[in-house]
Amino acid sequence: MSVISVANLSVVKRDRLLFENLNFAVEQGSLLYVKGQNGAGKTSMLRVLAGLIEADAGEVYFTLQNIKDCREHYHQHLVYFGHKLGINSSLSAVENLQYWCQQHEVVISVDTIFYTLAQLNLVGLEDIPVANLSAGQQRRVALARFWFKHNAKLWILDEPFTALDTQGIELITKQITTFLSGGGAVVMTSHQALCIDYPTDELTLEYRI
Amino acid sequence: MVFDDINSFFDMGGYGLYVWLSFGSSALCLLVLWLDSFFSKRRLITHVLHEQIRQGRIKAAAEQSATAQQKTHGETI
Amino acid sequence: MWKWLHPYAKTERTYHLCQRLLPWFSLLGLAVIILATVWGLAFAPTDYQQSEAYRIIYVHVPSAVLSKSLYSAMAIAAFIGLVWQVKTSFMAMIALAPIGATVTFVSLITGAAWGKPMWGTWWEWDARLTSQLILLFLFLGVISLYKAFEDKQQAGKAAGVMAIVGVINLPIIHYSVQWWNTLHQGATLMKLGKPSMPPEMLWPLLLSILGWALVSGAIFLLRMQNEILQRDIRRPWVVALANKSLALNKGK
Amino acid sequence: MTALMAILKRDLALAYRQRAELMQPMLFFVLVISLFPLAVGPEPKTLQLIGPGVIWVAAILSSLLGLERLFRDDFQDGSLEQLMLSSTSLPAAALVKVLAHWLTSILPLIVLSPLLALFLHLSEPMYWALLKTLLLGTPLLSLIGAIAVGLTVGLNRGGVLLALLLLPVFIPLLIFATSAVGSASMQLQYHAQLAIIGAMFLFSLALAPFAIAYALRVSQT
Repeated sequence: MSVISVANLSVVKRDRLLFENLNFAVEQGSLLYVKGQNGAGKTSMLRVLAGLIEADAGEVYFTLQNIKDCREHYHQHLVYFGHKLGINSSLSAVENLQYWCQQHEVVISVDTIFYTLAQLNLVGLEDIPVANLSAGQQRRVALARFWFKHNAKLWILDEPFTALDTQGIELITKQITTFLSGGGAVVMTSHQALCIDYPTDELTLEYRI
Repeated sequence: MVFDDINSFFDMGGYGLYVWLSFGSSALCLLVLWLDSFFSKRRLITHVLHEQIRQGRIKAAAEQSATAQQKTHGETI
Repeated sequence: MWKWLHPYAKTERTYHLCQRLLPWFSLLGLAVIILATVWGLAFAPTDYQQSEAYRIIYVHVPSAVLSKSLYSAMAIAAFIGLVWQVKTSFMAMIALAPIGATVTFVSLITGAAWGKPMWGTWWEWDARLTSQLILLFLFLGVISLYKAFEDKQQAGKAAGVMAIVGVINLPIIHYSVQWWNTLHQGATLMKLGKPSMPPEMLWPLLLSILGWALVSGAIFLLRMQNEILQRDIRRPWVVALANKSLALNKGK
Repeated sequence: MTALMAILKRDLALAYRQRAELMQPMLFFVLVISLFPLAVGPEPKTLQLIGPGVIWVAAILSSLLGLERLFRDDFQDGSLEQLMLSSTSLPAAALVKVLAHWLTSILPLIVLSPLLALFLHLSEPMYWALLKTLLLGTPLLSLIGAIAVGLTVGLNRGGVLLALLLLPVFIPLLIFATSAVGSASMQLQYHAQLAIIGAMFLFSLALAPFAIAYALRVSQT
């Protein structure tokens, strides 16, 4: 049963047609890798999938229900990671993640947060304002949310690997593979060549002037 | 002593409210200013100490992961 | 002349200088201010015109005088910082600003409290009170400008420029408010003037001005140390200092 | 419910951390009001006449200053996106954010109002009328202001546009509030004006959250 599916989706942005009549479905335990040049509309497509922006035409279905009707249910099972990290720079990493977990109704103890941040080798940087961290470290703080939301069925990642070092990329790919083998669905874009040893279907968006 | 007893001292010739309000508020403001400066100095010193502990934790974690890497590196050879 | 100044540009020496001076200023200041207050409140003679209300002068005048001198001291520190690039003088400037703001605020409260028995209203747009109010805004402006910057170096310079702009405008503000006030002379019934004071009233006043100056000096030394610690938070001498004070506390 | 409490707690903690920035609308409020005696002259009679109007216009302008901060940081660092993608309903979250903003930016103005009533020689009954109109009227400012902020949060130069959008909408509030304080100065009853302001407030309390939520969705690019 498809986790997320799209029926003749088309998006126009600043009156430029990005793509039209897009149809695809992502089954449980499968990874969709969206490819395309800069400006091909990858980010807009992911934001439409997440329900952040409305498509000009076409529908997005989560487990065969239109996301407009089941928005709350859909967002309970979704984790989105975009260009904007979603962490406040004057709060500390722990405070940011605690706030995010309370938002997404994830019951979590502070030690699990510290433990996960240690895994992302952010030891000692947990309780200082995030502004003092480097870009890569801030990205890891934002990526820590993928370790918390266990009841998520769908992950949408928009270029998660930028500004990450090899060790960071390794950590994230391992987490993605465990999530996929656990029956989750992932839709992601990336600039680096995808080195996830997992069957992936690819979707290429042509660049239209 | 200009005033013959304590109550007339507090009464201040009928202007007690205003005199004691001004003296009280100035004493309070100076006190608050002094306390704020004093406690922020203490806060700075404790901040430095916390910083030491944090650096210690970071170094310990770095050594720990370094030894872990050597171990895995040792096994693969 | 600058040879002497420059070693104190080195923050650690300034910190220890403040540490040495602090006990003197605080104890002496406390003693003088208590002595002057008791003298002014209890032993100075009753004023024939305002009976006891005039005793507020022993708090209002020192704070008013001090607020102006603190602002000029702040402006001088800013000037030295900007012209000779002396970092510690920016720290002195920002250490002075909150003290100046508090003292100006106190002069406003005491002025209003003194105005009530004399003019019948808690606030009167008298020339002196109005320029004190504007002085308070100048202080708060400098402080909020300093706080708006992340990088403290930049913040020092920007706040320094504003302090100098402020000090240049002080006389202009003072005379324009005087002129504005005489324009509407009807408003104030009686000038909040310093009556020509007999010596037994004058001495406690001078003493309380000295007391206020010493206490402000002590608070300034303390805040100066805070600024130095804040700036050199990563430096080894601060770490050593912190560990020493920790050991001291443990020892106690 | 805990999610909404979490938003309130976070916003109050953030406001405490940026309290220097929070002081600025308050300073602006006191400064603007103390300009008027310098401009118009210190006679208590004239000051009392213009007092209510001056305080209310200054309150509206200072709240405009503070409104910008409502969604700006959350929009820029992406927390707003994550909030919209959480299962908490956006109108409720918007209402909580407006409440947090009202507590941190506009309540201090009301706390300062006795001092300013002193500056402008307002009489005792006038001050109580001013306080009541401020307490009832300023939440209205925040609610409707939040809609405009939601719409202009995406634009990077939203400041003046915000004032342009909001000032016309605040005119009825200004009229009824100043007339309430005016009739208090003549020892007349001003319940009618208060009732109208209260009605406007409840009306916006009911509808604004949905408008804010829609505005935030519209400004997502």
